[in-house]
Amino acid sequence: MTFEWIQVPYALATLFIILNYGLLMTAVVRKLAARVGGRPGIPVWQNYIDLVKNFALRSKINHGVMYYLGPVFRLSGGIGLILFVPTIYGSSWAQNFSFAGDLVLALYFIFFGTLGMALGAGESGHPHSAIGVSRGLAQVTTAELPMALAVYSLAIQYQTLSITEIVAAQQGGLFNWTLFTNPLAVVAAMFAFVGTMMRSPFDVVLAPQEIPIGPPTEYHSAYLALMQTNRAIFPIAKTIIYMNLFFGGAANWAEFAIKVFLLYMIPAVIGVVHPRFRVEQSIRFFLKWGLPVGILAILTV
Amino acid sequence: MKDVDDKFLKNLDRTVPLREELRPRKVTTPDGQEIEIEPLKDYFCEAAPKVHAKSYFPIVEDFYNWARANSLWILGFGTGCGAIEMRPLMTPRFDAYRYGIQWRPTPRQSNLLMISGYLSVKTLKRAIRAYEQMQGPKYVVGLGSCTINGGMYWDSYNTIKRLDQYLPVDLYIAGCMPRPEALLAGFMELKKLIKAGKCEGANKYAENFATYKANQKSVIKDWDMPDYNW
Amino acid sequence: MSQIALTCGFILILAGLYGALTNRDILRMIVAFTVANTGVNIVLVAVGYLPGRTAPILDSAVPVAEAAQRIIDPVPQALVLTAIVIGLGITALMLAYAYRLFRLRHSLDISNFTELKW
Amino acid sequence: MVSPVLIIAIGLGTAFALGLLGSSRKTLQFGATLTALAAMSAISVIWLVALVTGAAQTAEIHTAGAVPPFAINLRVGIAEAALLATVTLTGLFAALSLRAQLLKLGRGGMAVLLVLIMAISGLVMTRDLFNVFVFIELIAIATAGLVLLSEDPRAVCAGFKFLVVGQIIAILLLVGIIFTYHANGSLNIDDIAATPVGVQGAALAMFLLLIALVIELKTFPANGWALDIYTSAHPGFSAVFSAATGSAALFIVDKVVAPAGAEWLPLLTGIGVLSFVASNVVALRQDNDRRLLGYSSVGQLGLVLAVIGQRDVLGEAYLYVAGGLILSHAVAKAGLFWMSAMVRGRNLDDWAAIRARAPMVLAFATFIAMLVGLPPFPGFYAKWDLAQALVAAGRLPVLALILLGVLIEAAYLFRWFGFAIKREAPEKGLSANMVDCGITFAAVIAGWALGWIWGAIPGQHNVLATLPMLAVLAFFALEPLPAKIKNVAAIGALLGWFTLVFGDYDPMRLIFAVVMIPGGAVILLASFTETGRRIGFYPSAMAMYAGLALLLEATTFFEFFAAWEIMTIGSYFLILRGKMSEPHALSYMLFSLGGAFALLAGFALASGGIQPFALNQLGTVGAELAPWVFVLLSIGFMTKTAAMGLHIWLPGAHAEAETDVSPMVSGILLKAGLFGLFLMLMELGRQSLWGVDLTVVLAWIGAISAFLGAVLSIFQEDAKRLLAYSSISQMGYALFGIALMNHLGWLLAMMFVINHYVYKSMLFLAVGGVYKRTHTKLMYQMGGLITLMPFTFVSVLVGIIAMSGVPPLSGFGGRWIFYNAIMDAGLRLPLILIFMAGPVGFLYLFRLIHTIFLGQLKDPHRQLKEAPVWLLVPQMIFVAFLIGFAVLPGMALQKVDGYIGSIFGDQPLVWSGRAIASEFGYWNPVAIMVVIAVIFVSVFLILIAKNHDAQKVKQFNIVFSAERPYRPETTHFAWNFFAPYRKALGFLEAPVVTSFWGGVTDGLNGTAEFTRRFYNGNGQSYAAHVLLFVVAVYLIAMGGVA
Amino acid sequence: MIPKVLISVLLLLLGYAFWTLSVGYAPDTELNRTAAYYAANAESEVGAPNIVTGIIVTWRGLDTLGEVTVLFLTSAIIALVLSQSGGPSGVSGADFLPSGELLTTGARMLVPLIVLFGAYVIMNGHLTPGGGFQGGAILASGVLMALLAEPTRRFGHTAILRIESLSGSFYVLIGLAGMAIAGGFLDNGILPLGQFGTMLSAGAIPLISVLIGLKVGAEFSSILQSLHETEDA
Repeated sequence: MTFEWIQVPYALATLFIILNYGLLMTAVVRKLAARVGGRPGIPVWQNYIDLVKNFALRSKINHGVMYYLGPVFRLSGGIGLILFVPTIYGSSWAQNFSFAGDLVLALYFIFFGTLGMALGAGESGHPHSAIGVSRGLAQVTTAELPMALAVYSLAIQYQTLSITEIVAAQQGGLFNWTLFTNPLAVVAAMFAFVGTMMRSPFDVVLAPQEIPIGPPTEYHSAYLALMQTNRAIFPIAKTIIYMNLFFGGAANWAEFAIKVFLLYMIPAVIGVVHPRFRVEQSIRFFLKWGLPVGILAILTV
Repeated sequence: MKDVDDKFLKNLDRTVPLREELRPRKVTTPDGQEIEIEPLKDYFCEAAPKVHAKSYFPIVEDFYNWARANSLWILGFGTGCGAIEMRPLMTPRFDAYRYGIQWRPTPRQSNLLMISGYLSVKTLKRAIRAYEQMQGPKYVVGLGSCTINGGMYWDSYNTIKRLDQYLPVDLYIAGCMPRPEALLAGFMELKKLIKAGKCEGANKYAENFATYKANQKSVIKDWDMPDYNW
Repeated sequence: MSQIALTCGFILILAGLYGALTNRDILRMIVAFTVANTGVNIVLVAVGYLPGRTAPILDSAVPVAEAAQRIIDPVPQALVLTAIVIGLGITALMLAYAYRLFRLRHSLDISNFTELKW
Repeated sequence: MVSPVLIIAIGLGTAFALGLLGSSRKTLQFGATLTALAAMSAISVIWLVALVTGAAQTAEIHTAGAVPPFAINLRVGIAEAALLATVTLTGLFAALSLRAQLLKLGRGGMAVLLVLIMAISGLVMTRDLFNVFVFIELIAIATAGLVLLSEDPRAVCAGFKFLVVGQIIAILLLVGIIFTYHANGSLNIDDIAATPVGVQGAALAMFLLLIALVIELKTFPANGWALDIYTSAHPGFSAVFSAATGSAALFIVDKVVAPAGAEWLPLLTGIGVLSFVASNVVALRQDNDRRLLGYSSVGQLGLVLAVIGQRDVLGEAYLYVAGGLILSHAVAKAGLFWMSAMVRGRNLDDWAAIRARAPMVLAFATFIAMLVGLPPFPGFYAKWDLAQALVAAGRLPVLALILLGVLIEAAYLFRWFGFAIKREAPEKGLSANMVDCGITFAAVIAGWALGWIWGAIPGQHNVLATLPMLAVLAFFALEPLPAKIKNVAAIGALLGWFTLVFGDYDPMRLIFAVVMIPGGAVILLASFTETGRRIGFYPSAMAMYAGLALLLEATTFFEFFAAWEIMTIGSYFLILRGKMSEPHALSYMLFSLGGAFALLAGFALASGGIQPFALNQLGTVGAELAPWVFVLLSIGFMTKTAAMGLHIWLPGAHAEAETDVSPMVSGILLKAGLFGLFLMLMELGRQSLWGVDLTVVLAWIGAISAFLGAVLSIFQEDAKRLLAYSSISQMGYALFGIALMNHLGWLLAMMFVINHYVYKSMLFLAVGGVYKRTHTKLMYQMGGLITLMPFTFVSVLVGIIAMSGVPPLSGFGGRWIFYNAIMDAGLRLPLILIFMAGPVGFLYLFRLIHTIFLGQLKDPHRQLKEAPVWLLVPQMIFVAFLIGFAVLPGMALQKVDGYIGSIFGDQPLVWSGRAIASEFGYWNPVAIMVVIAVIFVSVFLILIAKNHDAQKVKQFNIVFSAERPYRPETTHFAWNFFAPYRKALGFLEAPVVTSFWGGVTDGLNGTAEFTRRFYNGNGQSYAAHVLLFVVAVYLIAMGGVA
Repeated sequence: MIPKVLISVLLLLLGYAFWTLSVGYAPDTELNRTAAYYAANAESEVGAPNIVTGIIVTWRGLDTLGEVTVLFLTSAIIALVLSQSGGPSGVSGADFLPSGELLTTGARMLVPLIVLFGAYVIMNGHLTPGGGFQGGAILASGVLMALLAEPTRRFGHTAILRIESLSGSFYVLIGLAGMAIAGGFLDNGILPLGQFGTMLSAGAIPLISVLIGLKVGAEFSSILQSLHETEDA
């Protein structure tokens, strides 16, 4: 695959769809959670309003260069992740810029935003930001481990690192999905998925009651708006990766919407019914439960 | 009219010395030089608040105001007993979320400061700081009679009586305490005001900064912070 | 004959060594070493002895032609002379040291001179 | 040519004639003494030169006009001449060293010295057993006399103990001689050797004779008396006692072994090795300098005794090996004793007095290097040949013990050197004067000259004669110049060398060469910050670079090993320059030497004694040996790359080094280990031992290093230590890559070679710049420096992005290759650790940048300036390179890829345009860079559009629960940054390895402490020890020999 | 006492070694090749009927030179040891007890005789048992007697020193002369061997004997004197 200019509008279109889908879907999920609790919940367009409101703030402060750049890193990370991963299998225009790199690129690019965010939060000078970063990073080391193993298992299984090819290999029926061909890897990966979606029981990073509210404590206005945007698209991007790797990918936008939504619901459901882990508890949890599954996954491929 | 008891004021006539950590001091640099540190100047931004103009296009401003009105982020700062009346707003019975109202843990991301009840002098200081650290446009709602006229604390020696002398209040919700329903009604009122473009408390505060500051300092004797807390 | 001399010499050596190693008095040690030296000298001479022969001096009694059959081995004799002299020198030196040590500490007990150790 | 017997005649005649000069004309007497000694030296040197150049043949001198065995005869061959020269020159210098005492005492003292030198010379030359006895007694008596020259009253006690033991030796010797005579009918050594023995008891006689001579060597444990002499005698005399007497005594043993026969050799070996190891162990606990030198002397003599025990396998090399060791020992020990004469205090740390004097430090370093047997000194060549011969003969235990002994010796010698360089110098601790300095430097020059000579002997690669080493020598000469000029010269030298050699290298060597040579030059740019003369820096640095340069040039085992050692020495001195680096430099040295010895053993095993053995013949090693060679070489190389278990030297050494040294030792030096591993695996390939694939073991070690290094790194509070542990982790990755034994694994390792050099050098320089300004390395004491040191921040930022492997910088390339590499490797389990090490690495990197540059600025740092510009220049070069390399990895990797392909015979990567594709995936660095840049800029523009008017606030303008922060110190969250991680995984931090090595050293020290109690100071006990030794050896030997 | 027991055990083991030596010892039945050579060539090579002297002075002359040197060293060192020892120096003759008429007179009578005997032993060293060492020792015993008899008497240090130095130096010179004009260092052939068995025969042996005698005598005297001077009253 090589670059052609037509890919730019295609990519922007994909981005646009995913952004809106993300904004709406996260609101819907929140609404669902509220309904479970018997509340009416937020309007589904609440995310848009919040976004506009934050862009519309009149006064802003600036803690320094990295503080300023932090949200830029964050959102670039999210957008980049979307654009480096093919969204719809078989679609000529939703392949984005996946010619630039394979699965490895996607896996490592996840850290781009994290790093920038952590730096920005660090420069705000707020101790809670630093504590949040410390917790987040500490947790992610073990949370990502089962995922890495699952990916490796998968790559061995399919003998490729290209996401498109992995999806291609899963076509032709439900039982061709990795979910069924390599269930251990999927289980392992789901540990990581739940662990990195910033939901209970793994949301000690933000811990609003304790270190309000972790890394973004000092962020507001357009900074926050960028981060909110990212908050809408980044989980989707991540879910897309999981979907592509383990659940047969999506051949059209409808399949995409359903699969992403269902996947997204997993951590949401778990989050609603679980209290929060402390960092060391979640580290132990992943080592005790996620890691063995991951090891089995790479040994049994 | 004085907000605070005369006897209390008399006792506070003496100037309160600056806290140790804020006093200018000499520090030795790693190279062995002595440098002067003036914490209040060096650690804090001294700029005064600015009046921010509305958007150039009224229609845009109206759109913004609509968004602001439908995305009220409350700083969860429980100053008095009114705080207890806020909690039911999150429950299925009242559920303020459906109106786009949320609670945020940090002043930076909030636009609505709820003064939920009486303010002692000590708490006032914190309330001012929290208010100033919010980003405009920002709104203040006084909850209950204590914020209006001191309420049952009208003759207390160290609670303030009228909130709007110290902060630009956009809306008072009367009652002692007002019930959650009253709160919801108040929010609806506030929304209307915002949509109407009448909630320019932040600009008002900036314009009358000197007055507000003088009022604040007249009761808060140990004003150990910069004039405006960014 | 040689065996007796040898054994005698060895016993003297051992006795001397025993004395030197068990007496803490420096002078006694020196004396003991002299005994041991004497033992060594006896051993030296004994080794050079050939039964039934005479001293290695060529005179009318031992003509040059018969010398090889008549005399005992002269080499140990020469060696023992050197050994004696050297032993004597060392003994003298040890005595001088003993004197010096005595002046140093007013003691001749060797166990008093142990500051240098480890 | 004058007859060598004149040496005896002149010595004796002058001694006798001194009395004629009258007792009051002491200066005249002293002059006569010096003249006599000079004449004796001249004769020996003339003979030595004549014999070496072939102008003369070995001289047989008959006395009394009769032929041996009937009259005493003397012999002067090369060995004798060399020893004579050593002895007489030592005597001459000793006279100078002792001049004050000699002049005070007058004739007697001078005569005794003359006789001593004469007697030692006689001992060297004589071929007659009884004559040996006479000379030994003369030496004993003269020694007893010269001991008294000391001002130390304890010397008298020592002298007496010496005499007591001397008596026992004399008794044994005489009994032995006479029975040997009886058995052989001759006293002539050659005659005895030539005539077979048939008489019963001859063995026992020979035993007594030998054991007496061996005790003369002061072998452990029968040597308390000798140590007391070393401790208390005048150092000028101790020099003779150690250098001349000791060497001569060894030579006598050597002479007598010939007639005694080869069956005695194992015994001598045993005694020698025991003596060598045990003395060195005991010396570990010694704090008196002269006694320490005494133990060392005993050890060295033991070593040579052990070598004598190997004469049957050494063959022609025997003289070369034994001579190298003896001469090294003699010159170094004499030099050290002479130095000790100038140092006032007797404690080891009193030697700090020499610190301020560069030439003295050079002398000290020279002597220690000679003793330990480092290049370019003769001991090094000797050690090499010895190892070859021992391995060829299958005497591995002997080699192991000898190397252990050398290691222990290095431990206390380099510890001592550390004291001298790092401890507080005592007031007026030095009483230097022209004469003492002069003779010390004569020894230094002799040492270097010997180094040259030993190298120049045909068949050897002369380490000193290589261009890089000559450059190092030139830098000694440049020392008086200002540092900046020297720096220019150093950079010029490196670049010049590179232009000379780079054309000949294959792509892989070229990469290493670029990293090591021009890479070193870039780091040297940072050295422009230093002012003054910076004495000692450039020779050390250039020695390190010379070692690296030669390493790349090496074609044979020997060249490789020599280069390796030179590199180690240079870097040791560099590391030692750091403020608090004394213990760390020591542990660096010890681990490096230990590793080097593993290499030595490995090379020897591989070559089987054949020399020269080319590096590329390594693959021809037999199948049953190859795994062992593999193990030994890997241990050696992994010591350098600080693989987990052998890593404990690294954090301290890298962290405490100077600002511009840390990047050199971390960014460059570690690559030497990788280079070695590459070479080894290229030739040896996969090996298995007991059914275990050794490359799998390597991979595991690499993975464990990568993981634990990273985990340990996140718990560090010291920025440089953090980086140091990170190096362990990074080298673990590289090791893992190499051990994968596939194309991409190697490419991965090459990528790490480049990347690690760049970002680690950059980070060390950045942190060094911060340290220069803040004077602390503790990160929690910093904070908020981003505005004050923006450039440094940028380089750290780029560094950590690159290092953590986040796209788009070059670290990602490494990760991409890594994933492709593991795809076709059979290894899965170690990957778990590697996978986890990645995010953990992210942790410490964030901590590094956060706690230093972000957060709260501290009061004392409010007015800090940006780091010095010369520290920034290389950093900016690195930043530019990292970005360039990220976009165009092909510029460095494509060639290497091709080269590695030629090794493995495959070509998994396809380089099409700017994109790279493998069997499994693809990677387009340019596209990645462009996409990310476009997104980033767009988002940034949006933000600017909205927030361009943001109010710039200051550090305390943060929301703080409606309070205000108290002080920056209490607001900066930095100390124990990853506390939750410590709670969860802190057990990984348990210092298991450190405890292990601590246990080893404690055990050794405990043994030393226990063993040295043996020397209770009582002369009778010492005599009893001698007897005990004799009896013990008798029981052992008679079991074996007779 | 344990050390004594230990040492006894050690010595017993050493004794065992010696015992092995002595048990295995069988005296030669005829001279070994070295001794045989000496016996055969004593006349032709050194010209000394006393083979032992021949060996000492010529064939093993280097040993003898060393031996002389040992004494020289000893005396020099003893002088050094004692000069540094901080004991009483100088003469404190008044404190000595008088040695008594008998001893004084006897000494006066005997000393010349002893010296004469010493000279005889030295001169006849190559012919009869005796030689430089023995004679020198006898000479020194004369000195000892004189010292005992007259404790306050001091010999001229300088004189002894001169004798010591001159005799030693000459000895070395003769040795060198042997190298220059005869077969090697210390060859006695620098002088004609003369008539076998007469006083002036055996080449330089008598001369060397004299020098050795003088040297040994002087050394012993010097040692004795040094020791003597340390004597406390």
